[in-house]
Amino acid sequence: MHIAEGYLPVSHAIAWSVAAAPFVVHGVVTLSRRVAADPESKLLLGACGAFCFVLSALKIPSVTGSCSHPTGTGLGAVLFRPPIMTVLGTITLVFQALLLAHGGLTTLGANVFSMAVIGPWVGYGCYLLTRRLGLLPAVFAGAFAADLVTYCVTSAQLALAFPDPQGGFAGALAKFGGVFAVTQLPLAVSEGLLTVLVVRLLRTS
Amino acid sequence: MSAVLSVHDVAYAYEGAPPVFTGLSLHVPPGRVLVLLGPNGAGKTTLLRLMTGGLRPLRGEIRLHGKPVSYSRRGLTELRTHVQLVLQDPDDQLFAADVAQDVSFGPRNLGLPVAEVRRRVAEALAAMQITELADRPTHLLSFGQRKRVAIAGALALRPQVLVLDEPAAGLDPAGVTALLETLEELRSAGTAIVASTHDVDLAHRWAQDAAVLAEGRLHTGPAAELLADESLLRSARLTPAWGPAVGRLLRRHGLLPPGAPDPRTPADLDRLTG
Amino acid sequence: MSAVLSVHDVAYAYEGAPPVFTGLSLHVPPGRVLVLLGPNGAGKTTLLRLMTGGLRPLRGEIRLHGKPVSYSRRGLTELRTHVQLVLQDPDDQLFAADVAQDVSFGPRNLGLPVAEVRRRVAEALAAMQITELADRPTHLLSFGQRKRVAIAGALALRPQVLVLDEPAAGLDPAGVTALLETLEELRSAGTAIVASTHDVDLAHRWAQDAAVLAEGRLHTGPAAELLADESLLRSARLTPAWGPAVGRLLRRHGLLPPGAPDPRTPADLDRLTG
Amino acid sequence: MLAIDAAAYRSPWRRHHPAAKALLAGGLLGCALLLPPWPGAPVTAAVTLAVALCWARMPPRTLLRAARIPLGFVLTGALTFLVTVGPDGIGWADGGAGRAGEVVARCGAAVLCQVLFAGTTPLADALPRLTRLGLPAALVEVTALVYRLLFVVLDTARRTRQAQAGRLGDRSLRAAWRSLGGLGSAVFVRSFDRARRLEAGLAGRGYTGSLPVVVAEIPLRTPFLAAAPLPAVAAASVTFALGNLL
Repeated sequence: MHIAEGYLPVSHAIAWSVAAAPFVVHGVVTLSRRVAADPESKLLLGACGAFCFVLSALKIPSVTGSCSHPTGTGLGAVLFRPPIMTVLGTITLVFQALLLAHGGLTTLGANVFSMAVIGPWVGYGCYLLTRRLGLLPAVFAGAFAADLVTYCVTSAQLALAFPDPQGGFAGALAKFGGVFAVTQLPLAVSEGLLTVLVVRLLRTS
Repeated sequence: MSAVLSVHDVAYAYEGAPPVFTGLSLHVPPGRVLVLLGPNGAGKTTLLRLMTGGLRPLRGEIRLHGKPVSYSRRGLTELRTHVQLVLQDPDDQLFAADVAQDVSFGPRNLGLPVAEVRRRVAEALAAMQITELADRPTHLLSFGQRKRVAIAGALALRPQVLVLDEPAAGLDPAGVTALLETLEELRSAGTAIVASTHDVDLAHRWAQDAAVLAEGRLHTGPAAELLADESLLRSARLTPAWGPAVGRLLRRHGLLPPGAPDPRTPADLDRLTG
Repeated sequence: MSAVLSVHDVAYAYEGAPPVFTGLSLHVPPGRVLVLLGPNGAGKTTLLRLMTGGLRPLRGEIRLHGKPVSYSRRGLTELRTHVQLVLQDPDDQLFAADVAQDVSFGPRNLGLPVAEVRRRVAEALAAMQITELADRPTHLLSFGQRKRVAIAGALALRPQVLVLDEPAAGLDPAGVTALLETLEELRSAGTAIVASTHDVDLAHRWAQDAAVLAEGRLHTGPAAELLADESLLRSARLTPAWGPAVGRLLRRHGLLPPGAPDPRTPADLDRLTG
Repeated sequence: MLAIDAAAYRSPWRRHHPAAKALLAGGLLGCALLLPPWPGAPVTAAVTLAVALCWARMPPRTLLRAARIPLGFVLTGALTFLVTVGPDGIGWADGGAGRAGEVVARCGAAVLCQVLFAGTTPLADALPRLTRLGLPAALVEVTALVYRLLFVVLDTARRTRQAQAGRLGDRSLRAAWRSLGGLGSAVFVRSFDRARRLEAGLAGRGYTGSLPVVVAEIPLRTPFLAAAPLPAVAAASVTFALGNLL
């Protein structure tokens, strides 16, 4: 679920871009250093970005709504650490906006903040916290949390932009959270399960 | 001989593109090898996917045992338990961690009990002569082995028609010969085999029936006859095969009796002259 | 005739595996086509990668114009400006978004000025007869077009030796014929061509020189002679070619004069009998 | 493959500089976002649609289909404007339909501007030029690699999905899950295998760490650049004129 082009008022679009910018810059610096130290990693990162894009094009069985897809940010954060995942997530979002009209360019900052900044960091944090329960539970927790928190942040962004005339921010959060929960909650569970399936298959092979 | 699978006046076009073909018909009899020939881009793979339910014809119909295929979930399940497609690149078809698990994918999806799934897997691996690979991880196999695993995955559904897209691609001569021998056993046990290729020599050596896809039209007939027709092959941007050309030359000089079949391999020539 | 590139008593083994070969030698003369034949897994690709600096021999050496190749960055750059490898799958080599950008990589990476790079790109695209593809995106090209782009990317460095891994794989007969014609022009302009294949008919039709890799040993000689040696081919798990078998038969019956070359394609037979 | 991408390479605007197209579409996008939604949004949408169909000659189907994905999000989100959640519980919002209409209209216009730019500007032309905007080369090269590889990987995923369907991989929910797990891991493994193979392939072409390419020259100062701001100016003028009238 990405915020579509033109959905946010201009002031919000700018504010979220400013909020996301330091993370993206930090990520780009990390990525440039890593690539300079190890030129081969450039191709690996390219492949990982391609994987994230393709993953986001997969349809999840039984989850309704055309705007639901896995984000891959939890898995990516575990594999590459959150700063690199912020850059790859940003690249993925740009391609989704330009190749699929999914998400927008003025709303890129807001989408980057929820999916490529908060998602990877929270997912990675949950992975670390649950790591001692075993790899697969930790992977589930990381992917589930990354997906869920992305959806929560997006709902909050929308609620800030369009507070309820009576209930204000809280009322709007309840509304946005409510309508998107139908697709996003099952999706978060799905992405967690899918990531576990993928990691389990990878580990046995 | 009644067809197991048949294509009736089928038309197909990809979105936003001109039609691949506008009215093709083809009959697949049981227990024979039918080779589908044509240049790249002529629509061979499209036709194979139409025959196996992967694409739905825009017009015309696919019939299984004479009954039009329904594109409901149930109809497709029926078609796919009888007709299985093996892709050119085995890596597109292998997605489980080890060989046995991969081959079990189809039978498990059918909802068969575990014991029956195991039986099917063992049977399919035996048919492809790769029983010893059962617990090997797929990514450590050679290309030829992966190709066999991909075919075993299709056989585990016990199809009556096995459809192979470019089965010889990427195999070396010994690998091709071994694969043809294995497929010949399946054929003689009653499975119909449909294979696409652009190698006319291979088609002439292997197939009983041939279908040549040229400029959106399909020409069908006995392989020995069709593949000797050089003007047809030329119109399909294919090169003539050695066998018929040599046969023609030998017959003209009385070195081959008029009714004798064309040689299929260079080794046949040595046998011919002793 | 002195060799542009030569392999001297080279041994190679992948880590933790038995040696692929223990002492191979090979000479590549300018302006000729040398075909490297062998079954899958015999080490054809390994040898090609050794010749192009992608692998470093465990023993023995590769010589460029008689001088041993140094594996410093500078030495490798020198080798690669003279010897270019084209892989079997063009997707393993093409990385840029459009054709002209991709072909510009080699010369630009060498540090040539932009105007010279543009000249090289235009020249390479013209040599491969794909000038009109210059601004097309890589991902919307057909397999055959991508193959030509990959070769153009190699040609942009103006190599003296062009090394091709399975150049005919995945191409249809018309595509193979067109590619051979284009390569023939390069050869007659002086480029040495080395190509691996397991298609003996193709080798016999195309090459002046042949090298057969069998059981870790390399047999080299004129293609017409080497590829007529059926016991050698058998030991390399290859099938005999049609051309020599037909030639033998025709000579035995006096239909071909003793000194005349074997037919290369079925069309040669028709010409033979008028 | 991807309809917007394919349309961009066929676009008659292919020869125009990406910056000029960015100016044109960006100006219209600015109108969509900054002008009062009524009548600004419908006017901007109409102007953008006219530019896309008549001037840039985008296929109407591509335009329509591209708008479908964001529409799902926009309409679902707009539902929330119809109700209000406050201390007294849920109720119909006064003027909710109007607010929903404004957001949908603004979004619709903005999405059209986005598709106008994306559907006329091939990324092959735009990506390598990003270094001129001061973006680090490493980032631009990784982005270009993602662009190239995503089509290769997408193709793999598509074929694997077909193969799974052929072996009854979508017959039941259970089968669908088994398929998805296998697909995810197969695509993952093959993406990384691609990277490894491309690394070897590029090493043969002399890769030692950077991927410089020469980009085709496209002139920037052309009549097109001069005309690029006009649609936005037209949209703004008509909006103000109508605003004074209404």
